Amino acid sequence: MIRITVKYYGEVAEKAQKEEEIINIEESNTQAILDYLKQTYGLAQEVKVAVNLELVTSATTIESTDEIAILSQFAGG
Amino acid sequence: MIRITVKYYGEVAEKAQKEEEIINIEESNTQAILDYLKQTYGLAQEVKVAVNLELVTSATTIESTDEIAILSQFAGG
Amino acid sequence: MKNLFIKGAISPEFIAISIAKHQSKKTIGAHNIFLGQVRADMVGENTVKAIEFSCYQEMAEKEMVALRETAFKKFNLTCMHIHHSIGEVKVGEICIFVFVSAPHRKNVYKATEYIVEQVKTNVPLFGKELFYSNTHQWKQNK
Amino acid sequence: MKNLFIKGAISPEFIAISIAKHQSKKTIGAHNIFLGQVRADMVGENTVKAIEFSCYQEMAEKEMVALRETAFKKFNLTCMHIHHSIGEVKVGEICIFVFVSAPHRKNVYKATEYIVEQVKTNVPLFGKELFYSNTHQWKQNK
Repeated sequence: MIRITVKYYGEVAEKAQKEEEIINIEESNTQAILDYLKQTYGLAQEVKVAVNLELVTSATTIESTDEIAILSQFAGG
Repeated sequence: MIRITVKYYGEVAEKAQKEEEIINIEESNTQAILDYLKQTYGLAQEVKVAVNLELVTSATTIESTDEIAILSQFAGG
Repeated sequence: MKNLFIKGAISPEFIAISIAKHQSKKTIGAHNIFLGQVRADMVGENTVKAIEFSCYQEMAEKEMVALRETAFKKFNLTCMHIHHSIGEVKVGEICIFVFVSAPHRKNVYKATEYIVEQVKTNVPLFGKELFYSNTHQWKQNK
Repeated sequence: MKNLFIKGAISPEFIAISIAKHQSKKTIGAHNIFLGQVRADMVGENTVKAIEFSCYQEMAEKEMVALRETAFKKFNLTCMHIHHSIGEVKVGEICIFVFVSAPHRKNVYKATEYIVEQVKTNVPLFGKELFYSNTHQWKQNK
């Protein structure tokens, strides 16, 4: 189990009603975060996950010091 | 023979040292004007001829009331 | 990158100053500018009155720096500037300003288009479309 | 067409005013602007210090009106403006300003490019490149 800080942006922050939280997950990978988001906030797979400022598209191993951000669809321009 | 007013623009006006003149030509067509320009000012075929605001690319019959303009290469922009 | 994010709308005066700054660059022959303006789109019975932009700043800056490098190489530009609004931008106001300059015109259109598409795809910016009815929806890029 | 030809350089302020005028048009989502700037080109031992533009006005206006109609149809534009300098424009100053606006961005780049190419090819404008040495040559479009 690891303890990790997760940042929320855009619609994700709205749905979570917070911009950041510390969560405990069983597995040290991004899929475990997505599972938590689905369970807790009903967030489905349309969210993007960034690990240390890089998007990851498949389950990626993470450490507690990584910067994890959950992003809704990009809508610049 | 017809008597016609010819307008000059750009480099053509510079070479002719005038912006307009009235000339007499034997044949009522644009080729006769080009011949006159070549003979009088040494202007070769790179000039463009406009008859009534439309470019003409081959010898075109003209009347004395037509608006004839001799243009050097376009260089807008 | 200076002033990457602008608080609120990007003003025509800001654009004019940016243009004026390039008049000392005597090898530039062509500028191309893209401006994105907020539309009063209808969504069902609602009409957009503004978009509230936010971003994941550290990642957005990193993506912009990378985009800048790629675009400079790809299009042989002399200058390139990108500015995006953060916060509320009302209908009719400008929220993105992309400005490229090169000696000749050939590549400038493609460069601007490329940069705009990359910003929309790769930069973590988020837009909340605010309706006159005081409801909202999250903007989806097409 | 209003102010098709501008005496001397086109100022950044003129461009800003033109942009600002479009902020009341709530269906516009994308603007594209092309600006042509006079370069300090070297020609042999000479360097360009300015270009003196002239035109065959009646024909230029007729061509611009035709171009405008074609471009509107071809690219589904909401607005389109073309301005070209007449008279002297110094190095670093702007001599052509093409401005198109549409609901969506897709076509605006191509529209601007098309208009600029058409102006260069079909509009009877002439440019005398003035050198610092007080000689000159006639500009040839590439």
